[in-house]
Amino acid sequence: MKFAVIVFPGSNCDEDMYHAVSGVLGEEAEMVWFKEAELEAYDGVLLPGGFSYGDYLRSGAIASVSKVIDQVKTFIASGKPVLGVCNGFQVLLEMEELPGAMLRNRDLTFMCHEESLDIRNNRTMFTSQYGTGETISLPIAHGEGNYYCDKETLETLKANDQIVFTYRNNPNGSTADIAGITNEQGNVLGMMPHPERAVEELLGNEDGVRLFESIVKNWRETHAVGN
Amino acid sequence: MPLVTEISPEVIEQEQVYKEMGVTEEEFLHIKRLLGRAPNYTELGIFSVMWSEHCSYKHSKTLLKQFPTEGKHVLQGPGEGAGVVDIGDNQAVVFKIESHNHPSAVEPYQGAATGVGGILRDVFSMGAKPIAILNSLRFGSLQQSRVKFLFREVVHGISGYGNCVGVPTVGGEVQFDDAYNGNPLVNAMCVGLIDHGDVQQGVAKGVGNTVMYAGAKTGRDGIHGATFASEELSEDSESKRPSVQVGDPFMEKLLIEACLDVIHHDALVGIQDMGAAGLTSSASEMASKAGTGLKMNLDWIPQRETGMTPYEMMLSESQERMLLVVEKGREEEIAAVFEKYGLEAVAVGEVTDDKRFVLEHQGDVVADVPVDGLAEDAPVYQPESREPAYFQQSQRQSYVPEIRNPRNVLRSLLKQPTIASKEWVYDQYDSMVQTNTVVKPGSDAAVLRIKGTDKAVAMTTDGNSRYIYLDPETGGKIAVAEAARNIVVSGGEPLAITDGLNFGSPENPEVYWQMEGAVRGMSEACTKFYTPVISGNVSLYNEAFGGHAIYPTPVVGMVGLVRETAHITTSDVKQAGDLLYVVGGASPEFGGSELQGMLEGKHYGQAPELDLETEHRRQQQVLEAIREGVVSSAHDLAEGGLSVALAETLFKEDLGCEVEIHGDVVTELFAETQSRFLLSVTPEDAGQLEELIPEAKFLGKASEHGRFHIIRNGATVIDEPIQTLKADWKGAIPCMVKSEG
Amino acid sequence: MCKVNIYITLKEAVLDPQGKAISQSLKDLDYDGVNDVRVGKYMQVELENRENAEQKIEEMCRRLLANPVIEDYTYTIEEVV
Amino acid sequence: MCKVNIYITLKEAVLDPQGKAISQSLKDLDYDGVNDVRVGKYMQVELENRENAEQKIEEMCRRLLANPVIEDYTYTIEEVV
Ligand SMILES: Nc1ncnc2c1ncn2[C@@H]1O[C@H](COP(=O)(O)OP(=O)(O)O)[C@@H](O)[C@H]1O
Ligand SMILES: [Mg+2]
Repeated sequence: MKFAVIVFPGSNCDEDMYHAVSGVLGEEAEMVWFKEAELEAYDGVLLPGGFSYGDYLRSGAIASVSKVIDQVKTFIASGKPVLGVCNGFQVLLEMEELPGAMLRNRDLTFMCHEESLDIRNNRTMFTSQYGTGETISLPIAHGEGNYYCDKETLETLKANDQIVFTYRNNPNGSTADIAGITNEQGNVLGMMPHPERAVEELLGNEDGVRLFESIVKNWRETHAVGN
Repeated sequence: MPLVTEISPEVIEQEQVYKEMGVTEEEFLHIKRLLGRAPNYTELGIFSVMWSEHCSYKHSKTLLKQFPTEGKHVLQGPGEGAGVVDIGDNQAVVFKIESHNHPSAVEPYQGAATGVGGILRDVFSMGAKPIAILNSLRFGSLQQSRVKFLFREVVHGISGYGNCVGVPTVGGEVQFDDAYNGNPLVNAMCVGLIDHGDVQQGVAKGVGNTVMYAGAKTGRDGIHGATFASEELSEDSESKRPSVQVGDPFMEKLLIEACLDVIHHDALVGIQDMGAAGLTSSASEMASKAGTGLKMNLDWIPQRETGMTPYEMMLSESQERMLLVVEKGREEEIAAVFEKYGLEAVAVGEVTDDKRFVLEHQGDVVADVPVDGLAEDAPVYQPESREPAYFQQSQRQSYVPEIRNPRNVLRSLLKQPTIASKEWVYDQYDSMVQTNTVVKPGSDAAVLRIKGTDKAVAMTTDGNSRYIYLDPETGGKIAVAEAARNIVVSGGEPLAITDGLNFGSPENPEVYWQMEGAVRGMSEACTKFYTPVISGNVSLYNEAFGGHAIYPTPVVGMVGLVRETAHITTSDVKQAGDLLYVVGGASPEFGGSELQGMLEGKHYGQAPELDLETEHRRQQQVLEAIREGVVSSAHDLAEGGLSVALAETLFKEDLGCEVEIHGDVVTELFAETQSRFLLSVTPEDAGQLEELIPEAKFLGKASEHGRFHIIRNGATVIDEPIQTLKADWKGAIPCMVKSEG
Repeated sequence: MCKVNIYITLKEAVLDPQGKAISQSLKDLDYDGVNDVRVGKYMQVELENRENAEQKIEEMCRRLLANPVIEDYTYTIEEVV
Repeated sequence: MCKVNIYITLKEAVLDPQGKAISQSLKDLDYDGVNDVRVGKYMQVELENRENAEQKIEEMCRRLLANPVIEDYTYTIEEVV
């Protein structure tokens, strides 16, 4: 499977994302500078964490109108998987590919530590390798991860099973403890926790591995022809 | 509209305008001799910043010469942006510490943020990829609302800048003491990684080559910041407020990437960051190091504001700027590299052979001064030194506290902000980005693996200023020893240090005496541990209103090499049943201790003793035992003594302990005797540990039941749920920060 | 040339953590009688051209400057000569 | 009761990285003729009492709401009944 890691000015988890899918999982991956992106040839797009455009204005806002975005939209429309982590999630919200918006953390401070997450939906192409109701632990590192949506949107998210991860101990004030959601079609996942930081035993946490494995497995299954 | 009206050379001289710029009469005459005439306003400004303490080290140069700076691992010692130390496999670490005390006292968020930005540039301008940031902080009493504000904002500033640039902040220290009430200390350290062949130098070589300017535009930020950093804080600082700079971490992130890209371009000759004294110091130093001259046309400097004068441009401390020297005719290739990141790089001048620093502006030569006059001919002073009365007096006082209830004392100690958990601080730092952080903040040293190898590097900052105040020489030794201890317990072999010397006014003979002693002690320890000084920073005049000097505070930043990732060790006891050992005995040493501060509200008596021989032997034994795979956890004993260290190692897994002590309870539990370690091993490994470290004394074992239980002669001394102790320790700082008033 | 002042506020239904923190701090500083604090953004944009300024600014706000999920905006335009 | 609108802006000589990024982004979106963008804060404070409101607000701004080292502020007060 061939991943594109989109690099915006100010992205800073791009290399970590690349290292996770390429170095640890052994899949094909390329870092793609946002200006030079040609996404057609890729099987999956990863929007990494960081501070695109310094997080100025609102996190993810300026990136969401940058040059590569039309292509990302086309890619999403084609049904291929797109994962946005942290700033990547914020970009997807600002692009309106996912519903809702991010506010500053309840306590107004950046926070960086591990959080327990409940897997609320393991029937997605991103979570099939986890068990339903399983609790995992992933690092968070954000100052604006307080997910907000209005009541109707929340009802829709619930009705469509779009809520994929929730926090055990809500660290930032997110509506309904939400840590990650998909779009209605299920091919876009946005999440604040960092699975790419949890893929090696040496670093003390491997709970993120199965997320990437889920994406790859799903792709293999749908592309089994001709092998 | 220029903010400064240019004053003529005559008026400068007659009205002694130079004094306002911090230039003494004698220095002014010296400048006149060097130029063969009186300087104009711009030239005087240039001299004033280059000859400021911050750039010239005029009061500390002779002391710094005492530091051992050579060693077999050292690839680059002091003199460049940062020092470079070999770690094998053709790789090296690059590191340096820098202070931003005065700006942080005035505008804590931006002061701290730009401090981080500056130290990053020192490291990536060497060609190294920044892999970690550490911060060493000192604040006054957290009871004061101004101190709370400073503490909160400094931490926000570090987090705001560091997190955005994508370099993990992995460690540091925070201490609180009344001595810092009016004058906080904010020292930031950066560690970078580099291949040997990529090491850059800040040199303006090759007559005819082009000088290029890259990064942010120049504005009227921080004009006279470098001299500001070298003056005592006074009411007058208020009026200098606009001299605080605002950082742009987004720009810095792009600059890092562009610079790490451009160093591989063969048209690049030299590169240096614009730090304190901006264009002036970077340009003149690059020429001075290469033995050349340099000519710039200020009309070509990218400017953020209109109507800037040469004086303003040369003294501006706008952030996120770099100066490059590139082969003539290849400017466009270099500009293209920066262009990719949306940055501007423009030609602003050329390298000349006349050893002069010449500036043109709107068709006129506005400055023409000898390069060496700015750098090498800067004045050097041999300040007067005098032993303060408090020292002898202190030496004669002995202090042994009386304690009735060790349990209450332990609980109170754990709540002292200097001892309490710093989670409130480091939770705000992204400590994991770049995915190398194996040991995160909260243990002794931070440890980062080096991708593609089985090596890791350990890093720490330390410096207990109370000991240094009581006895600068011994305290100086202890600062280095403590840093080395923290590296060793993490599984690393100390390689080298960077030092941040924070003191009061060197013109006060008693302060200078403290500086001398501290440097002597540090040098001795560095020699003993084979940890040369490869870089550093001096911050003087740290005195608040009314001339109260801070405690003498040299901060030691140390980096060590962990040969194999399997050696990485943390301070947490891993499981119930593990056996606890202490290496080194306690003596009734309480001068400068946390306990003394808590009970007496001041520090007096003698600092703890330090025997370098014993220290070095124990460090080597502990490291050996760790490398043999015998040690499950290792922690050094520091503030609060054995009881605090023991409690700290049990919190992570919520374990209890069954420990028996012998001898005097207060000494055993709370003395701050040096060169001591707390180790835990599995029962199977106990025999081997005792063989490797015959001095290791069995204390007891970790237990399941979660009670912190200490007995002596069969009687309980402390028996407390670990949860209670942990709540005290964890809750103290958040509670103090939040409460207003 | 014209100067545009843009005021971006959080929608009423959206909780404002920063406003809440400030109003708490004001109480801690003994300012009573502070009922509510809301924090928004105030942008000053300088346009070269007065022509179509309304339409342009409206568009900029919708596309970039404000996020309609959580924010409202208003603006004023001053001609400068 | 009264409503206070507070406008906090960066002092003129102070760098505004945020404004710079926004104005660049607007250029990338083909809005030319945007000369400059400066970003400040817009606070809405509700006070119970109109009495001494100026003095109070002035003080709050100096002590907490604005950072006098790098920011300026202005405000307007509307009486509400
Ligand atoms: N300012 C800070 N920034 C990051 N980490 C910090 C800071 N202060 C303390 N820490 C972390 O907290 C832990 C304990 O600090 P400290 O008590 O100073 O350790 P030690 O006494 O071993 O030097 C260390 O891991 C340190 O890295
Ligand atoms: Mg330690």
